[in-house]
Amino acid sequence: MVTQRANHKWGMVVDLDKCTGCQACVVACQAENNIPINVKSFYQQRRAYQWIRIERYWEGEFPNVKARFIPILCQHCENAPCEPVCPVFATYHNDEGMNVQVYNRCIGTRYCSVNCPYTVRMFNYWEPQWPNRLRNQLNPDVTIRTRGIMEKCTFCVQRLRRGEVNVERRGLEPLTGERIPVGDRNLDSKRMKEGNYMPACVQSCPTNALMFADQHDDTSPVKEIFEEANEQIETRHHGGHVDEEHTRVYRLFEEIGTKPNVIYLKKVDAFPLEKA
Amino acid sequence: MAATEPKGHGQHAGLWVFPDVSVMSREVTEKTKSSPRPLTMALVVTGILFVLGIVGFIARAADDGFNDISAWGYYLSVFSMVFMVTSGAPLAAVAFRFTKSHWRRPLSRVSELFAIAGILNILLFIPLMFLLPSIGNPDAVGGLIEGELAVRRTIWFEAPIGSPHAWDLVGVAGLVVTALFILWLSAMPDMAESRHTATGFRRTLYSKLSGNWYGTKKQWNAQKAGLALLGAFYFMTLIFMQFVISSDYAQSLIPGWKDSIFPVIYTITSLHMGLGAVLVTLFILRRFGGYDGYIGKSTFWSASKVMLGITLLWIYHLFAFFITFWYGRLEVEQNIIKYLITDTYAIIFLLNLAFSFVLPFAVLIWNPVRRSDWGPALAGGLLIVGGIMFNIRIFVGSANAAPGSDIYAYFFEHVPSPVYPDIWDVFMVIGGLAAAAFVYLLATRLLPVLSLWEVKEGALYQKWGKLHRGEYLILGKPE
Amino acid sequence: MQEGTPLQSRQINRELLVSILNSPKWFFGTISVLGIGVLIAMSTAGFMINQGFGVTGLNRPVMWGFFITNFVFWIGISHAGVMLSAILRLSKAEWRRPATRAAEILTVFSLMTAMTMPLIHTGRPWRTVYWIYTLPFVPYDYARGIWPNIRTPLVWDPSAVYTYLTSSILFVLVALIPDFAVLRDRTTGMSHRIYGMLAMGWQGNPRQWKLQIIAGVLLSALILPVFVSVHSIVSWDFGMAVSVKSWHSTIFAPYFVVGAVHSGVSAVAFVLIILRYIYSWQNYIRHEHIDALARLLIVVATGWFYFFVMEVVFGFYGREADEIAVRDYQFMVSPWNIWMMIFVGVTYFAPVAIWLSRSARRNLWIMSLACILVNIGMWLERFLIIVPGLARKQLLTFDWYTYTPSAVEWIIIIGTFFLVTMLMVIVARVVPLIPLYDIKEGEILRTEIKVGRVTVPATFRED
Amino acid sequence: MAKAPILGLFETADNAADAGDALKAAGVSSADYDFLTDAPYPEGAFGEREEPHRLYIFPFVGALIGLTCGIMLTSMTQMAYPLVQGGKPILSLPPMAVVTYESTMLTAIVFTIIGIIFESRLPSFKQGLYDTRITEGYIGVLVNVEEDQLTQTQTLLTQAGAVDVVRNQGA
Repeated sequence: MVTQRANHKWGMVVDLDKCTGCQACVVACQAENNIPINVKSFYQQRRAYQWIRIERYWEGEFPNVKARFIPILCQHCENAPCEPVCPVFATYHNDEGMNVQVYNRCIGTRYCSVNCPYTVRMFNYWEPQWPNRLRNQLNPDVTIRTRGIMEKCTFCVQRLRRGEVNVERRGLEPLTGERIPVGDRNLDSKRMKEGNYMPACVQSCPTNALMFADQHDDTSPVKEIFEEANEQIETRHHGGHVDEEHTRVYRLFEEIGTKPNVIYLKKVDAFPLEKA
Repeated sequence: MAATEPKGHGQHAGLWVFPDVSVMSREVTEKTKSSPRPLTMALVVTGILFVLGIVGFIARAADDGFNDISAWGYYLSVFSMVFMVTSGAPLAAVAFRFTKSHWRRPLSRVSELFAIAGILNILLFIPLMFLLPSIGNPDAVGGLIEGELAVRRTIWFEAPIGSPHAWDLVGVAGLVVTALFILWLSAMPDMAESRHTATGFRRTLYSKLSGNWYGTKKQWNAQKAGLALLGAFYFMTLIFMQFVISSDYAQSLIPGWKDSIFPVIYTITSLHMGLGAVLVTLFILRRFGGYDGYIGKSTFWSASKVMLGITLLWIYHLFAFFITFWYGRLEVEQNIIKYLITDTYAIIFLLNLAFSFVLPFAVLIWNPVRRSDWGPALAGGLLIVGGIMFNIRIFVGSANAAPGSDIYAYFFEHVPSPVYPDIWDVFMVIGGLAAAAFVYLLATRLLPVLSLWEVKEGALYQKWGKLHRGEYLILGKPE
Repeated sequence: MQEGTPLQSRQINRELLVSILNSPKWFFGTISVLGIGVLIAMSTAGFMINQGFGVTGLNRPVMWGFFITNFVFWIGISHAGVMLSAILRLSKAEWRRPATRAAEILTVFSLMTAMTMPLIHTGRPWRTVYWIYTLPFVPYDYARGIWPNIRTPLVWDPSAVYTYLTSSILFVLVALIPDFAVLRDRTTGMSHRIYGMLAMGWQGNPRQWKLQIIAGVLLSALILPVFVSVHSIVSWDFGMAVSVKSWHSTIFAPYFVVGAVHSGVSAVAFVLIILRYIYSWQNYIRHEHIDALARLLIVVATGWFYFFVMEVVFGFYGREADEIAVRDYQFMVSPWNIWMMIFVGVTYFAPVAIWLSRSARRNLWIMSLACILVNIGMWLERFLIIVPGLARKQLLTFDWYTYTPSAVEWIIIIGTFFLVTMLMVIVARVVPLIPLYDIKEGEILRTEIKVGRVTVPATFRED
Repeated sequence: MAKAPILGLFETADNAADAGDALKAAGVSSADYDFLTDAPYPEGAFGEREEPHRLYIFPFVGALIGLTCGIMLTSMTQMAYPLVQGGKPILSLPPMAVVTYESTMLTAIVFTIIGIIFESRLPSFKQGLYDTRITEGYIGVLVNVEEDQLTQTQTLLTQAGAVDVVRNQGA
């Protein structure tokens, strides 16, 4: 007997104030999603596979400079520019607010990557290879992508699916394993944390700069952040004015109208650079 | 009266007229001098409407002053209507003279005479100089706003002295003057021909303007070269001025509207209105003016093909604009589509679409209709209405998109509701159009509406000839 | 506009069928050289497909490069044919007669060549069947119930290009029927039978001729909208991309179409000059034809320049930092600024300066130089639109990069030029590249008008 | 009494036209003789009969068929595979317009081609009486007459200036 899934809308919040640019998320993603080893030449040819990457920007002039870090991953846009341009329906928007990629359909026109403002879509220029000693670390839940197709961040959909099966369908508490009454078999953020049903990057972030949860889940920390962001859009639509000083919430390239499901929180700079 | 044509083979009978040049000059000058009753009636009516328009203008000025452009949307649009017609119409003469088409000969003077009505453009434009908000953001002066918001988005990037207002006026004036020069140069032989027979003010006018034209070979060559050069120059100036007007008074008033195809659409609409006006005038002359001996249906037929072409061009460019804005999900683009097409001005847009594309296309696609004289004229009338709708939609929309200082906002973030005309606006729109008609009617009394020398020249190169058993038209192509 | 001497139809047959009835010595040599070039390109493509796209110069921001550029270029060349034959037929220009056939055939072959580009540029070409068979009426992968995603320009493309290809092939074949009849009467044996089949028992009675003439005009009128739509849709491949600032411009459709006509007509002029040279068709491809083409080209080029200026002006108009970044990269950063200068120079200023002088228009060497310049420029135009736009896609400067094509790409690109040339040379052996009956009609209809002492060339017109 | 074809070849168009007049005078109905040329002479150059045709129907029919097919294909495929893409409606009209337009034009053109071939009575592989000299500039006058009148038709054609007269073997 399979119970009906709750309808989810996943979202991520990146707190730039906490991000130290330690690249733990990048490594975790690499390990979780069977991403090929990025050898030196890949970086030289600008073909490195990084479903999530830390972009580093310098602020100010030497000697007084500051490094700024921003982790960039697939923004899982509501109005994703990459989706409608695929001739073979290889990428589309599923009902959980995720932008999914169907590897078997992809024929590699690379139009989606061209049309992605965040350049987070990777193309497999070569057949992926692992040294033999790493064969056994491949994640059995994730397909290995062949050459010639696009791939990108999936919000670790395989982990979410496991969570759905365990909690919502089989109804087991992630930690204790006792049965949950049919009434509240929902994948709230507590259970997600307990069962690690969250993207590898979020799980591995040492400063909790990354938060991932269901936007419909009242207990989730991201809920009010998303609500705040949506309110801002509403006010601007009705000719109102948003005070940029008193809000940290923003989305990448908001004016493109992609409505990402990833929200960034501005850095609060305690010691700003004195303007030279 | 004109000689009747021999019966050709097939369905082409009745297409060509071969004017009897011996009596043409006398007849046409007679017609120019005479003032039949319907004409005087039309003059009176248009004159009254003209006055109404002036009244409307004064009232509007008294009500709102010249500070806020959002009250003047309809005035903006009526200026653009007159500008489109009077600047687009002479292009018909210029372009088809350029392609050496014989059928254009009866048409050219009719279209050139619009240059006189074009003088209105300058008068109508002067108030607009005061209406257009400045490029530099007045709030930015106090250093309150820096960077992108310090200036409006315009084509005058760094805002040189007096731009855009003064330069626009210079451009409009230059365009009008060029058109008048073309008219003068092309009318010179005709004026010279009748400068001695004419009487009254016409005599003095003709003899003044025709100078010492005696039709020597040298003079003819000079005239042809001059017409070609002026024509090319006029064409360039026209394209440029329409680009300037359309982006200064429409595009740059809607914050964040970045639409590189809009000037092209504007120019095409202007061609619609110009060619439409020319064909309607030709039809009236042929049917009621007694010029049927000189204006053959072939003129309508050939013009109708061009018209069909520009009708398709219009919808093509409109779709190119629409699909590009629709496909992207940019907020500002979605809002502009909502504002100008789907929500606010939806009805006007539908009318515009119907009159600029659907109906004319449905009329012109039938070969027999194109061969008639009423068909193309009807399509021309429809295109004029479509152009009027276009101007109302675009200019009223632009003037009211961001009233006050929002005009310096960076994005067009919320969609305002439509603005309906009040009585003064109606007065101004009708009055403006009537003014153009009024001036044009006066102009037809001033100069012959038929370019005599061109028709005579054409008579040399077109005749009927036999090939074996059939009889066909022979067209000569002089180098 | 008719110079030259009147021609007998015997003479016309003899001179225009020279390329078919007696085989020139250079033929097989040329074919083999070209064929080897094509083979090299094909094997290179095979190598690329076998190895993966790593062998190209593409990278993450710049996912489209030479192949797409070349695709757009050949589509552009293909616009010559219908542009010339349709517009000139409709406007009943006398000087169209020798130009139409060659132009239409060039259309067909450049279209075919263009379509190979998107095929080999996909990551998994062996699966492109799922994409290409999205013609109207041919839904693909029916079994799994997956249907074409008609929302993407990449599906508008095939539908438009195949419509264009089908209709121009049919157009050429229908116009060829009378000439096939001529060949049927001149040949023997196998070729006689084949030409007989193709001529479909053409007799040349008034009814057939009347319909042939109507067909020319009607089909032109029908194909003209298709030809406009094709390049518009190709341009929308770029115009629909919101994320690349310099691409998302409303003017792209007309801008690309005019540019295509510009390069295409120049290409046709060049082909005509070559034909005149190798088959010594001085009586048919006369100086006034090239002259007329050049004068047409002045107008086209100026129109193109207008759209180009519009595109650039409104690029800066937005004052958006990301757009400015692209424009700055295009116009300021070396080597792109040098390419940009070369492109504008050889696409507009140099050729138009040449075409403005009558003597240069009538000098075939200078004309062919100008035409080649235009096509180099138009190739550069597409390149300078596509690559800088991608290299400076958005303001994530961390991801900005550039693009340098690899040898593989160069070889395949050059191979396409070999391919088109080879196809043209082969087809010149089997069908007349100048429509015989069109020339003969011109001879029948030509006459003169006497005005005073001078006689003006004139033509009989049915309407 | 069957009709038999006879073909007279003329050097000049005027002679051919004379032959046409002569045949008309001799009471041969205009449906029974035809002028075979190697180039399109303007309509009526030989005073021949009008040729009615219904070619203009074909493109319209084709366009209608293509329009319906295009609309059905585009709309039904979108409905049949309802995946949300880029926040666009499942049934998005502007893309439909593009593909529908192409299919309309394609069918219109294909139908026109069919119409041309059909209306000009091609292919007709069992070609009647014909002479290869026609494509050399000679003008053929092809007459269908009762077999007993063949000889006088031949003389008539020769008087009109035929350089040669061809008849079926065995007639």
